[in-house]
Amino acid sequence: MLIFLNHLINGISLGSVYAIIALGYTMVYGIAKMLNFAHGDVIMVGAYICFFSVSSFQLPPAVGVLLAVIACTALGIVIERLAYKPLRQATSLAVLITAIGVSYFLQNGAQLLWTSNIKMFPSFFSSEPIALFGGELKITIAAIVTVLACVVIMLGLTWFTGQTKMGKAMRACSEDKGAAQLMGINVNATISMTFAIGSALAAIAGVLFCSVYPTLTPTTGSMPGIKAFTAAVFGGIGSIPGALLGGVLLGIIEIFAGAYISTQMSNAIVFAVLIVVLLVRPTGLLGKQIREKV
Amino acid sequence: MSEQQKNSYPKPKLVPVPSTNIIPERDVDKRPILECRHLGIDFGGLTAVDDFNMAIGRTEIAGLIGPNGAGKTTVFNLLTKVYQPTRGTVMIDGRDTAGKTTIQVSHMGVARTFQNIRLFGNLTVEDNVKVGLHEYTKYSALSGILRLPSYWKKEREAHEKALELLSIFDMQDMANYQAGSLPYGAQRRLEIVRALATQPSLLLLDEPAAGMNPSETAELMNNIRKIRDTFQIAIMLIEHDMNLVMGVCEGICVLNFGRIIAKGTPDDIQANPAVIEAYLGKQKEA
Amino acid sequence: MAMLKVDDIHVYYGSIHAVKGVSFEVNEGEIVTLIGANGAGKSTVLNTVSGLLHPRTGSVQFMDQDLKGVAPHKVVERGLAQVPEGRRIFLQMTVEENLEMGAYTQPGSAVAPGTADVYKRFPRLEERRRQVAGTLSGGEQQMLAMGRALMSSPKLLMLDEPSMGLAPILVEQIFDIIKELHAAGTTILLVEQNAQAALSVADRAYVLETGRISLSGTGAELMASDKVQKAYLGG
Amino acid sequence: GGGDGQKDGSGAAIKIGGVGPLTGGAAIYGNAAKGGAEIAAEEINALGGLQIDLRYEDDAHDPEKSVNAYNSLKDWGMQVFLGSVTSGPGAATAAESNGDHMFYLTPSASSTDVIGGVANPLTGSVDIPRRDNVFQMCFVDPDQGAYSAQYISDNSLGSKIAVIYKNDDIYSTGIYNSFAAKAAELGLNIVSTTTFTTDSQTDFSVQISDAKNNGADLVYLPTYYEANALILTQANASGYTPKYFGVDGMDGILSVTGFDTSLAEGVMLLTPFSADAEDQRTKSFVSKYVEKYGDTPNQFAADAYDCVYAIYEALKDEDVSSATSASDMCDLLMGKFTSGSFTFTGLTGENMTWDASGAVSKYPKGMYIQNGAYVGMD
Amino acid sequence: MKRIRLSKTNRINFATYGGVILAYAVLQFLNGGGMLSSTIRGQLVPICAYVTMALSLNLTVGVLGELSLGHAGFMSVGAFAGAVAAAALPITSDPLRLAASMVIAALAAAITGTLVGIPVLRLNGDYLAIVTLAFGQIIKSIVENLYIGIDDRGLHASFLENRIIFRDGGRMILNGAMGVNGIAKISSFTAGFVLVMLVLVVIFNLVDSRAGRAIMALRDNRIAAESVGIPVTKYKLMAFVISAAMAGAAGALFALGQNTITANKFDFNTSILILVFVVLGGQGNMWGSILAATFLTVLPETKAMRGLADYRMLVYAVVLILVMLATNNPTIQDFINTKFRKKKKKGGAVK
Ligand SMILES: Nc1ncnc2c1ncn2[C@@H]1O[C@H](COP(=O)(O)OP(=O)(O)OP(=O)(O)O)[C@@H](O)[C@H]1O
Ligand SMILES: Nc1ncnc2c1ncn2[C@@H]1O[C@H](COP(=O)(O)OP(=O)(O)OP(=O)(O)O)[C@@H](O)[C@H]1O
Ligand SMILES: [Mg+2]
Ligand SMILES: [Mg+2]
Repeated sequence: MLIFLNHLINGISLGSVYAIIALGYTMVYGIAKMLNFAHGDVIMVGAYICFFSVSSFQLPPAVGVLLAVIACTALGIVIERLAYKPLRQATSLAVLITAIGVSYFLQNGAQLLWTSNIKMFPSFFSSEPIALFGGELKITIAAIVTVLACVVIMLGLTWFTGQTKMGKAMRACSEDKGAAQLMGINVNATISMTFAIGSALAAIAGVLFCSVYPTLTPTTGSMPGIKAFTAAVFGGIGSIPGALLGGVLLGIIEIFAGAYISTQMSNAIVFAVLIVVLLVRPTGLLGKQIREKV
Repeated sequence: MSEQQKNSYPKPKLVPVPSTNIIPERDVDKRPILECRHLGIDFGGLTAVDDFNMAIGRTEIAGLIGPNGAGKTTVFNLLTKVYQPTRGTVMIDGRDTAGKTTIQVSHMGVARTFQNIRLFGNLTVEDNVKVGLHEYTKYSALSGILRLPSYWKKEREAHEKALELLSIFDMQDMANYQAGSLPYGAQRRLEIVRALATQPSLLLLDEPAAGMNPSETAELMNNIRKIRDTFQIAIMLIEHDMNLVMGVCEGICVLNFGRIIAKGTPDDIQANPAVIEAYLGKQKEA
Repeated sequence: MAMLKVDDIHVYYGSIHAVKGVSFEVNEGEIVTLIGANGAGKSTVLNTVSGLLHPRTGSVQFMDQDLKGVAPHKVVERGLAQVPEGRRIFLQMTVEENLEMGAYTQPGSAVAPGTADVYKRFPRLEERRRQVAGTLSGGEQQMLAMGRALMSSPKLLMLDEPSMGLAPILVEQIFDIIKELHAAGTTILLVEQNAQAALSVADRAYVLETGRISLSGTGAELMASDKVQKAYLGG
Repeated sequence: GGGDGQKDGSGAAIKIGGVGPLTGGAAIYGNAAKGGAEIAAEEINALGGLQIDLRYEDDAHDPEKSVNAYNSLKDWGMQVFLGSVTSGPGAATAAESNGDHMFYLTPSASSTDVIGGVANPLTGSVDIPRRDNVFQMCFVDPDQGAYSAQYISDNSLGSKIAVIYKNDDIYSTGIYNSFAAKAAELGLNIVSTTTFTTDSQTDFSVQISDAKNNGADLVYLPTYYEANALILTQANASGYTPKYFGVDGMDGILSVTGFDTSLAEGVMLLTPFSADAEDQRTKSFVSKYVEKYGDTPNQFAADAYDCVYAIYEALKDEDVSSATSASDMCDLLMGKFTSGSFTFTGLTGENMTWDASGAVSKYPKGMYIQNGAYVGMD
Repeated sequence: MKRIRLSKTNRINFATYGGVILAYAVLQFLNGGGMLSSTIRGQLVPICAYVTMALSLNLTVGVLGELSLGHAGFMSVGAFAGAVAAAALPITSDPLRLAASMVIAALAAAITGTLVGIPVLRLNGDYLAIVTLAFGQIIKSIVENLYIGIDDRGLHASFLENRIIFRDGGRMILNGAMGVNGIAKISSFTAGFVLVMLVLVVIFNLVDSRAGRAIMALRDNRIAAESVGIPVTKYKLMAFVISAAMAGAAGALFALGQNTITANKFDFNTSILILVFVVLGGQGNMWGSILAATFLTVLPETKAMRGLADYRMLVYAVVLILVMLATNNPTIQDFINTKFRKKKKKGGAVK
């Protein structure tokens, strides 16, 4: 039982890291209707900036996080302006490929700037892990912060897109840019805003991700990025609570598959479960089942 | 429209067959091509269609009208199994369609057009029709890849047949144009040709005259009659253009809030106070 | 005074020359209609006015200001609203949210009275206020598109085939609304296939043929013209 | 001596090429090897005499691209090949160079598939025939695995042993296989065997709990240090502090930026190289490397450094020039390396020799980490 | 209105065949004269394999209209099936053994394609894409844990753990994550050329036939296709399985031109790379795929790019982005349209 709980906690911890990345993914994916494969790499950049602020410049962690958020927001806007905006009229696949180009660019740029040597991300949470059951079960503060941050971000985004004028404008743009313009919505500004928010979230995700799993290299973001994208689809494309649910479930399944079946096949099992779920619910766990009006 | 066209069939007399359903007298001794009994569907809490009963004679041109949102398109979707009905039955040529798919219903002889045009936009006009001919130009994919003699033979047949069908609307010249780049009216006509290519016994047209100007509409009316006469099939159409509906339809069925509020000949319908109230308005006569 | 002045615009889609030198004016308080066959270039003209398309040459002036280089959302802020062809409502948003989007340029306090006003005109929309717009019937969607445009209380309202796909009773209603809006002082530019109805409400009208204006005059004049009778009224 | 030959050809240096992952997820190894080799070449060129023109090409840790890189080095005129840095690509370029009869001395591609001719420890079959032109500077994986098992058994290091290895990595799997075979033979008590892959090396909680829950007191890690750093950190956070035993891939863990070296206290490893060694040569190498690349060199750098020197030693008294064909060079070097009389002393071992098997005869030093530094175990 | 003359499609098809034949002839000639660098010579077979992959994926993405992010999975199945077959088949003639291995590889990939396709093709759009991605990952995991060896009694296989015991003379072929090593390189440029030509013939002939029209109709409008009675699953599956089989053959060609293959090679990144070829070359545009696959395979290996040393991959990324921006720029597209397709028909008269 204790062991099970332990795995469950590990699963939630891993899952909430996926979820936090997935939330950023979903934001951009749901609004700009593009698979921003560079999202994982923006996470990496955010983590590096925080790392250097704290390790090399001895800034307090909070300032490091803030700098990461600012830098990634700017990076997100710049990428959007230079690489994605010229492709507004192009097919979504063309944008996808450009995003892949951006991803290569960020990874290789990071390697040139910061070398490929790994950096151990500093631990921000100096206090001891919380011990339960007489120390048999330990929960790290970083994990708890991640889970909390995840829920807060999910609620924040849900409120933002559902209730605020800007959020609704984003949804309008995601459906029909031309019609949105006719409503007086500045489509370019709105999409830039989406990227700014998505990238800011990426910075936070990067910091939290590296707090829990502290090895940092130029490729740190890519695999979690793909997993998080999977999680976002698993939860239902464009659904913000879905991204959270998908991320957490993916983490739990991954840990359980490794723990109870086989570490060798855990990746395969995760993806097999994903397939089965999508076959039963073809629009993801919380995806809206919009029937096409004929 | 000219007198002659109007009288290509004697003014129809609708007779009840079976039960409360009415079809033109000339079709009574044949099994109705379509029969709906107590058909209905709910979307969540919304009852979009309820207790829909109707029969269509084998060579009838029937109209389905009603205010926006009355459930007309939904009826078409039920008939073609785009939606599975919540209740009731649909019989095509006496055969129950329960559990059938859109594809199977098509093979049973029902073809349709769509309110929002759904062409194969990247294919040529001719290829759009050839897709409709799919069931009638059978050869295996392998003989297509290997270019066996059956490929050449069937392709030639398909080509000839496609041009023949296009000629109904005088569209042979457009055969090699990309369907998506045709003018709106031509796209609507092409949808009809494509539907005809499946050799249906019942053709469902959802607002075929939408976006057409009066002269185009008049021509369409002629063509609808021509199609029925040449192919001897039944046609059911949804339309808001009263000139067209009253001009070509023999039997008309009026829906409101998913229920039938009136059935009868154009004259009956135009005089029906409930229909005027709900649909026609106190307008200058159509 | 001319509220909208379109001067010799040429519009291209890539290499396709869709509008070949169109000029017309809409004066304050008028209903002006553009009629013409499918593909004549009516929608292209409207989209050029609202800034979605850019003329290669020629100019568009709205309220005495040149719209050259003005982004569409800025044009809307200046008091122009368009009901686009094919409705283009936000299918995944609810009816109410669609209306809110219509009031995007307006202060938040304008939303509630605007919505109430639209619901008064189209009670059907109020019944469906929480329904996702994508599942509305064609006619309901058209009502929503009209309602959405009215939310910004525009100075000039451009309607692209508002009667398309509507039941006769609704067509009548739409034209009643057009007349009402006109009476209330809104200037209207109406594009229609339904020439009969359009000409009967219009102060002035233009006939567009393959990218050029072939006829113009008052509504009554055109209604009486032989050419129009033949080509557009099925007479 | 061939002193004349070199003087004639001054300026026309011997072209030595190397291939390794300079970009992508494995870039850390390739760049280290490249850096080590460059330092060796600079030192040698500064000596006057035989000059070396060194060139490294990127393979992104991909066998196909490794062959492309090898081919582009051939087009450049490469005469001696420093092989690939990593094992999978190393096997591909080894086969290719064998066909070309190009001398191949790899710093770090340690799989037996590279040199060929070695029996698979699990099946006993010789799957790849010996490639006679291919030599290794590192010791082969099975030797390390078997040696580890022997060492653990001899010194009774663990009563219950857990193994975590990288399932999609040839190096790690190769060592694991021979370790498992040897451990079974020696009767070691392995209580937990878990794996990870490139795709899942962000989280080790499952592997750690498995080891912990099975009561393992020694964790064997035939993996590279960047994964090990995370394993140690995560295990510590979950309150699990067993003994660790690593192989040469563990080397480098102490120099990871930001790594809490106290976590590595007591970690045992087999390594031929230690950046903390006190000898003059290592010190000079380390300081040059740190100065040039800003990082402490790991064993890849040291092995590559040794490779360049070994080739230099073998050639410096021979009559070779930039005009010597790669094939002649290969005959010459193969002759030298397998002569039995050629010994080489470098950063990673003393009096190393090679035989026709291609494997180097040097034995890993057992080390453990004390106060953030390596200390010899014996 | 855009007018597509039948003869125009045919012209493009024949130009494509001609271009491929010409490229082959020129390269063979240069190679015979020893005028090709080792780099180019070493890439001839991989280029053919990637071109085939691009064509195959273009059938799925461009013709069927479904996004697949796991196409390298089929290549993987073909590569390993082909490598095992080539090692096990008792055929002495290399070309025959290659052909037989490629057929076996194509079959294996087709079977996998069927197994994957039946459940997956019920999904749409991005959900389908993610499921293909998942299958790619699963195939990779399976191969990484699969052991196949051969001795005089025949093939032996085990999963997860290598439990194979050989009689004398046996050897491992597929050694789990270590992949297949020491493959006899029996692929040749000529074989690659033949494969590309075959694949082109199949795709062009398929597209211009009843089945191809049905597939494209599904792509353009599924509901309308159903309404005219096109069996959706059948044709989706047909396109998908043909595409998988082609990828399998490409995998075998590739594997048998390499000394070593590992499951890692056929990961998500390779799937994406192939997608890049397709999108860059234009969806549904076969000659575009051929050019894009060739260009992007050769580009990073060119002298100029290698000369950039550390900046090579960075520049590659920039080139990729710029090419995407340029090919999708409306002004440039217009320019190409007006310059090179002057005789385009203007919009037809409206009745
Ligand atoms: N998939 C669906 N989900 C929910 N409601 C639906 C769906 N499809 C249709 N409806 C509702 O069913 C009712 C009938 O719609 P339908 O499209 O059949 O109307 P219609 O009679 O064709 O109208 P129109 O003349 O405007 O096309 C409408 O109120 C519509 O909102
Ligand atoms: N996006 C486009 N790309 C290329 N050509 C276009 C495009 N949109 C319109 N056209 C062409 O421009 C011309 C004018 O089209 P427009 O839509 O303005 O006509 P319209 O008068 O509004 O017709 P309708 O009554 O069908 O709405 C037509 O020939 C049409 O084919
Ligand atoms: Mg309808
Ligand atoms: Mg229009």
